[in-house]
Amino acid sequence: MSRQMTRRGFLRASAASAALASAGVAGLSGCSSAPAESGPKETKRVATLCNGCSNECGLWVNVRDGVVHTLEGNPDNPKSGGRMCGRGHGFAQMTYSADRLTQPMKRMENGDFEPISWDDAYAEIAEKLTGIIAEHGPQAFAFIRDPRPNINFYGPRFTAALGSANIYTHAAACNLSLQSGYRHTIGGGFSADLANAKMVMFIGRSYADGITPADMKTFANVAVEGDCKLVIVDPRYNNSAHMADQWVPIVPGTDLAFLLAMSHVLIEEELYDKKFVKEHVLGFYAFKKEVEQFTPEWASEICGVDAKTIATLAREMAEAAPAAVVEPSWRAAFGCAHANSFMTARAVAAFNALLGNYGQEGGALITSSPSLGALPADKFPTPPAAQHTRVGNEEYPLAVQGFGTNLAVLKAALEGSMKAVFFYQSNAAKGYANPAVWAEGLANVDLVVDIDVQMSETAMLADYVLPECSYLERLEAVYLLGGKTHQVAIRDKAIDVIHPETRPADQIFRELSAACGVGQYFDFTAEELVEAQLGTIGLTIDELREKGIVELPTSDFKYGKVPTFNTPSGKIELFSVTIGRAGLSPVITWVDRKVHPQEGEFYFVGGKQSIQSHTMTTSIEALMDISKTYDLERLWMNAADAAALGIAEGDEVEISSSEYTDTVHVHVTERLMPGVVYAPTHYGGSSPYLTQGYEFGICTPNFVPFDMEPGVGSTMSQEVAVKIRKVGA
Amino acid sequence: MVWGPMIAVYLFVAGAAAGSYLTASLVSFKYPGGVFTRKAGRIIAPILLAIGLLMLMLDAEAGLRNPLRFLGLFANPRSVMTIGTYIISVFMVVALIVAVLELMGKNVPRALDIVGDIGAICLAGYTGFLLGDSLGVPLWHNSVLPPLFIVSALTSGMAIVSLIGAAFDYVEFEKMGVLRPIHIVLAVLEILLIVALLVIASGRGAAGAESVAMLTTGSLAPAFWIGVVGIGLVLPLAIDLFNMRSTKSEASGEALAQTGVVVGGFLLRFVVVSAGVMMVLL
Amino acid sequence: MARYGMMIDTRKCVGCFACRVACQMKNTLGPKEGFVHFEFLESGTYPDVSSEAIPMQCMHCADAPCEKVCPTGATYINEAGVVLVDANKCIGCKYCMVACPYSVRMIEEISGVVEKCRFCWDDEMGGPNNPSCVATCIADARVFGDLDDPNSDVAVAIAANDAQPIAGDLTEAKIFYVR
Amino acid sequence: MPALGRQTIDALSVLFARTSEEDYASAIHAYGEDAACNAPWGDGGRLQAPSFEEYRHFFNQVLTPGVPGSLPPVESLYRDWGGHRAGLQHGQGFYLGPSAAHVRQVCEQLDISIPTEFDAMPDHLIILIELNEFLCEHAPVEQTRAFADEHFSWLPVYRGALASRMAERNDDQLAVACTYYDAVLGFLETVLLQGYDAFEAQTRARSA
Repeated sequence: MSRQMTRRGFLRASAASAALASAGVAGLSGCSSAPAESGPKETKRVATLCNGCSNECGLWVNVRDGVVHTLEGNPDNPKSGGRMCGRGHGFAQMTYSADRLTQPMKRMENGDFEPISWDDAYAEIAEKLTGIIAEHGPQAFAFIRDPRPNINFYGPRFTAALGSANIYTHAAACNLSLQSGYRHTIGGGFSADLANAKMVMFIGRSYADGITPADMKTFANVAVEGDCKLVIVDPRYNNSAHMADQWVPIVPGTDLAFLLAMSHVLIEEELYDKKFVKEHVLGFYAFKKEVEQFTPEWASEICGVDAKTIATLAREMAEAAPAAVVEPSWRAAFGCAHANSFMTARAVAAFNALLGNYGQEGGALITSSPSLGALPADKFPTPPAAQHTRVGNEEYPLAVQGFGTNLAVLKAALEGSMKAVFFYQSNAAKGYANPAVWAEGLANVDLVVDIDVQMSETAMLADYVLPECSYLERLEAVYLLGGKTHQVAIRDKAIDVIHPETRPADQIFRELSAACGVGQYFDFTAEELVEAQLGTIGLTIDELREKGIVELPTSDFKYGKVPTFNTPSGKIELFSVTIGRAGLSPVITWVDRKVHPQEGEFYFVGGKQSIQSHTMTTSIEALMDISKTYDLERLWMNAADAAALGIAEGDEVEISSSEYTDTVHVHVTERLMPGVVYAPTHYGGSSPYLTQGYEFGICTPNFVPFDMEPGVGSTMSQEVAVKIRKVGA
Repeated sequence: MVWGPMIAVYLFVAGAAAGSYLTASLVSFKYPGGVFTRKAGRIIAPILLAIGLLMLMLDAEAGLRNPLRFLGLFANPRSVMTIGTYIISVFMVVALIVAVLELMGKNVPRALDIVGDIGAICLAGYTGFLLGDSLGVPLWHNSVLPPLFIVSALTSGMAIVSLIGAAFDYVEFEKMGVLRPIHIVLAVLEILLIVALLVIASGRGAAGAESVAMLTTGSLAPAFWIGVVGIGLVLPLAIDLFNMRSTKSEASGEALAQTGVVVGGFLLRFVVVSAGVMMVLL
Repeated sequence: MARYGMMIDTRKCVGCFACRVACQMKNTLGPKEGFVHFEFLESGTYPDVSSEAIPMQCMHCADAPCEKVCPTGATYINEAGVVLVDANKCIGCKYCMVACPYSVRMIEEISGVVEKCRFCWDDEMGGPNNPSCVATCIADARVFGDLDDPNSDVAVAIAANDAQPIAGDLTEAKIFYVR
Repeated sequence: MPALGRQTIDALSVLFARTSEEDYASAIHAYGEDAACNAPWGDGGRLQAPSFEEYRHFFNQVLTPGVPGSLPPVESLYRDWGGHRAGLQHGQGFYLGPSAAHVRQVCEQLDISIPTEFDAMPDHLIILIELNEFLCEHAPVEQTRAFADEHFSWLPVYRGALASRMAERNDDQLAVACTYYDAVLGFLETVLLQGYDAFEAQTRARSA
C-alpha cells in the first residue's frame, strides 16, 4: 500500500489506484441516476421484538440488500397479533437516523461531550466505579433500566456482580402502584378475558392510546360485533370511548371512592359471589364493615359520579358475573398517579373477588409464565447475593420486588449517599419525576453512566454515554411470554451494525465487567447465552429464528379453575398483615388524593398517544410531523371552562403549577370533564438542542413536585393542580 | 389551494392574448386605417400567450424537470387541458404567422384571420372550462365561469390594445369609436356574470359559501371590491360613459380606464383562483 | 379480472395513524408525505359526546375525476380498477388535485410528481401486494379485496354492514365506510 | 485547479475532522496570515480564525454525530433520495443514502479503502474532499467534474442548515467559529462546485 495520499489523509490508495483512476471510472457522474427501479438483489425476513414501547410486539423485518425496508406484525405473537402500531413503524426509523449516538462520549468540565474510545471509557468507568464501591460500599451504586429482553438479564447480573442490590426498572413512573396493589391482594397481576366477557369496566385505560395491538383488535371486534357491555371510567372521553357503551366521567384520583361504593352495593345487597368469597377470600368481614360507610351517595360527593349510576353499574356487573371484570389498567389512572393509587389497585382486585371472576371465562385471569431451566453453572456462574438490602426497600417495602422504586435512588442522590448510577434506555431525568430535581440529584452523584441509542435529557446529565446499536442490529436474550399459553420469542439481529463504534448491551457488559474485575460472570456471547437458554427448554436458535415465536407445553391454564393466589394466606387478602406492618391500612379503605385544586385551579391529567412513546420517539420526523399536523401537543380543556376564561381553540395559554410555568396551545373540547385539563406526556422539549420537539407542547413532569407514594414509592405523577391564563389576556 | 398566482397569471395573459387578437382583427375589419393599433394587437397576442405558457411550465415541476413530457399534453382528449393544448397549438401558429405577416408588412388573408378569431374565442373560453371541471371546488364548478372569462378576456385584450393605440397611434385610435360602446356592454355583462357566479356559488354548500365570504368580506375582499369591481369595472365604465357624452374625449382619462380594466382583469383571475375552496365532505 | 375495493369501519378506527406510517415506509414516502389523512369529528356536549376518526385516501373511483382531467394520461385506471399514476408521464400540473373532491393526492417533494394511494399495487405480482394500511390496522377496521367476488371478505363485509362511500354518489368511490 | 487551491482545501478539511491542537494550528496557518493568496474570507478583510478552544467547542457541539442538534457534515443527511433506497431512507436526516453507496462503489473501483470509523459515513465531507483531490490528480477532468458536481451539491443546503441552526441557538461562545466555518463552507462551495478561477474572480470583485 503506498503512502497515504495526502499529508494527513484518511483514504488508503493501493498501487493500482492511480492507474485505475486515470483509466477513467464508470458511473462517476452519479448516484442519483443509480438504478433505483431494479429490484433488490437479496431480500430476507428476520424475527424481532419491537422496541417502540414495553409491549415488545413480535415483528418480522423485511430486509433488502442489508437495509431495513418495512416491518410487519408476526401473526403468531400474542402481543402484536400480526398487527403493528404507528410508533413501532416510526421507531424503526431511529436505526438510520441522524440523531443516533455513534460513539462513546465523555462529558468535559465545560459541559461539552467529547468522543472517547471504548477502552478508555471502560477503564475510566471501572476505576471510578470500583473506587466508589471500595470507599462507600456497593449500596452506593444503583442501576435503573427500562425493561427489555437483554437488559433484564444483563442489568441485574452486572449490579449483583458488583455486590449491589440496587437494581430497578422504570416502574415507579409507570405501573408500580398498580402491580404492587395486585401483588399484595391477589399475589400478582391479572388480565381481563375481554373476548369472552359480558361486561368489562376500564378505569383510566384506553387500548387505543396505550396500545397492545392484539388487545386493541379484540376490543374493537368485541365492541362492534360482540354483545359485551364496555364501560370507560375516565375524566376524558379517550380514543376508545366511542366504541364503549357507556362513558363515566370521574374526578381524577377518586376511582377508589367509586370502587368502594360499588363494593358497598354488592355487599349490602348481597349480590357478591358468597361461595367464592367463603373459599378464597381473607378479611371479607373486615372489608364488609369498612365499606358500610362508603355508600354511593358518599362516593358521588367525592368522585362526581351520581349515586344512581354507581349503584346501577355495580348491579349490572354482578348480573353479568362471573363473565364481568374490572380491567387491570396500566399507568394513567392508578399506575403511579396519586397518593391512593396503591389502595385503588387493591380495591380493583377486591371488587373482582366479589364478582368471583378469577379464572372464569370472561373474568380476571391469573396466568403463569414459562421459565428457563438453570444455565450451566460453569459457563454462566451466578454472582453471589448482595450483602445489603436494596435502597428503598425499607422505606417502601410494598413495592413489587422485581421493579423496586427507582425514585429511592433519586432521594439517596439528593441526600448524597448514592455515588454511582447507571441508566439503560431510560430517560429518568425527563419523565420519572420532576426534571429539575433529577438534575439536582444527579449533580451529587460522582459517576453517572447512560447507555442508550440517542442522547436523551438524562444522557445530557451523564458523565459517560455509551451508545448501544439499535434493536435491529442485535441479537438479544430470549423473551418469555406467559398467559393462557406459554411462549418464547426472539429478537434476532436483522442487519449489520451501522455505526462501528456502537455495541450491543451484552458486549458492553461483557467488556465493562472485565474492566471492573468481575468478568467471570459475563464470559459468553449473546449467541452462546441464547443457545444455553433455549437448551434448557429443548429448543435451538434456528427453530426460533424460523418462526420468531414458539409455543411451550408448560401452561397449566384452564378456564373455570380458580388460580392459586401467591399471598401469605394463599387467599385473596382484603385484609393484609404485610400492608399493615408497612404502616398503611391493612384493610382496603378510603384514602384521599393529596393535592386538591383550589378556586380557579384545575386537575391535571396525562396520558399516552398512539403515535408517540414516552419521550423516545419525539426525534422521529415521521411521527413528529403527525403530531404537528394534527396539533396533538395541545392541552385539552373543557369547552365551558374555556369559554369562562375567554379561551378559543388554538389559543395560547400560560399553564402554571407550584413548580413550573410554561405556555401551550389549547384544544377546546366537550370530551373532558369540567375542572380538568389533559396533556399528552411526550412533548415539551426544553433543551434548544432538540431537533424536532423544541418548544412544542409542554413536559408534564416539570409541573409535578417530587414526591413518592407512601409504602410503594411511585412518582404520583398527577398530584398537582394548575392555573390556566390566556396569554395576552 | 393547489393552483396559485402562477396559474392566475397564465389565465389572465391567455385571455388577454385572445382579446388582443380579436380586437386587432376587429380593427382590421372596421378601421383599416388603424394600422399601428392592428399591428400592435396582432404582435402582442403571441407574446402574451408565450408568457402564459412559460408560467404553466414553471408551475408544473415534474414537467420542468423533464420538458419532453410536455409533449404528452395532447394525450387525453377528455381533459379540458388537452383540449386547451389543441386550441393553443392552433392559435399560437396562426397568431405567429399573422404577427410575422404584419411585421413584414404583408397582407393577412381574411380566412387565416377568421381561424385566428375562432381560436382566440376558444382560448378565452377554455380557461373557464379548465377551472370548471373541478368537482371538488364549488366556486369553480360553475357554468358562469367560461362566459365570465371570455368577457374578461375581451375587455382585457381590448384595453391593452387601446392603451397602445391611444399612446402611439392616437390619431387613428380616435376614429375607433366602436370600441367604447363594446367595452361598456362587456363591462356591464361582466358585472352581471360576477354577481351570477357569487349567487350560484353561495348556494353550493359550506365550501361555496366560504369562497363567496372570502371574496366579499374575507381576506380577498380588498382585491375583489377595490381591484376587480372598483378599478376594473366601475371606474372604466364611468370614464367611458363620461367620454361617450362629451365630444372631445380626454386622452388621460382613457389611459386610466384601460389600465384599470387590465388590472381588474388580472385581479379577477387572481381572486377566483385564490378563493377556490375545496368541498367539505364531513 | 378482479375489481379491488376496501371497507373502512370508523366505528372501530381509533385514529392511531399506524396506517399512514406503514404506508409511508412501504411506498418510500418522505416523513412529511402521506397517502392517508384523517378527519377527526366530535359531536354533542359534555357529557353526551361522541367522536369519530375517519381515514381518507384515494377512493379509486370507477369514474375517477382525476383520470378524466389528467392531460398526459399519467393517471390511468388499470384493468383491476386501481387508479395509478405513471410517474414518467406526470408533468406535475396538479389538475388532478383540483379535480379530486377528496383531497387525497400529494406532491412528491423531489420529483414534483403528484402521487396517491395505489392499493399497494405491485407490477411484478400484477396485483395489490398486501396493502400495508390493512395489514397493520390494529383495530381490524379495514377489509380489502375483490368487490366482484361475492364471497370475498370485503364484499361480504360491505353487504353485511351496508357500507357506503363517504360522500354518497359524488363519485363511484371504491372505498366503503361503515359509520 | 492550481496546487495552491488544493493545498488550501486539504488544510481546510482538517477543520471537519477532530484534530490535535498542533494539526489545527498548522491548518489555520496554512491558508491564514501569510498564505500566498490573500485571505479568501469575508468581505476582503481578514476573518479572525477561532482559537483551538473555540474550534473544539464548535466541533463538539455542532459537528459531532449524536449530540442533540448537531449537524454532522455527511452528505446522506442533507439529500433527499426518493424511492432509491429502502423505505426508511426517504427524506433527509438518514445515514447510508445512495451517495454513501456511490462513494463506496467508486472507492472499490479504485481499490481505495476507507477507514472503518467512516463505515456509516463514507460520504463524510473529509472523505469526499480527499477522494475529489485524488481524482483531480489522476482521473480524467470531466469525470472529476461530474463527481464534484454530484457530491458537493449538498454544500449550500448544509451551509444554510448550519446558519439557521446557529441562529436558533445564538450561543455567543460559538459565534466566532460559526462565521469562520460559514466562510470556509462558502470557499469550499465556490471552489469545489464552480472551480478555483470562479473563486479568484469573486475575491477580485469583492476587493475591487
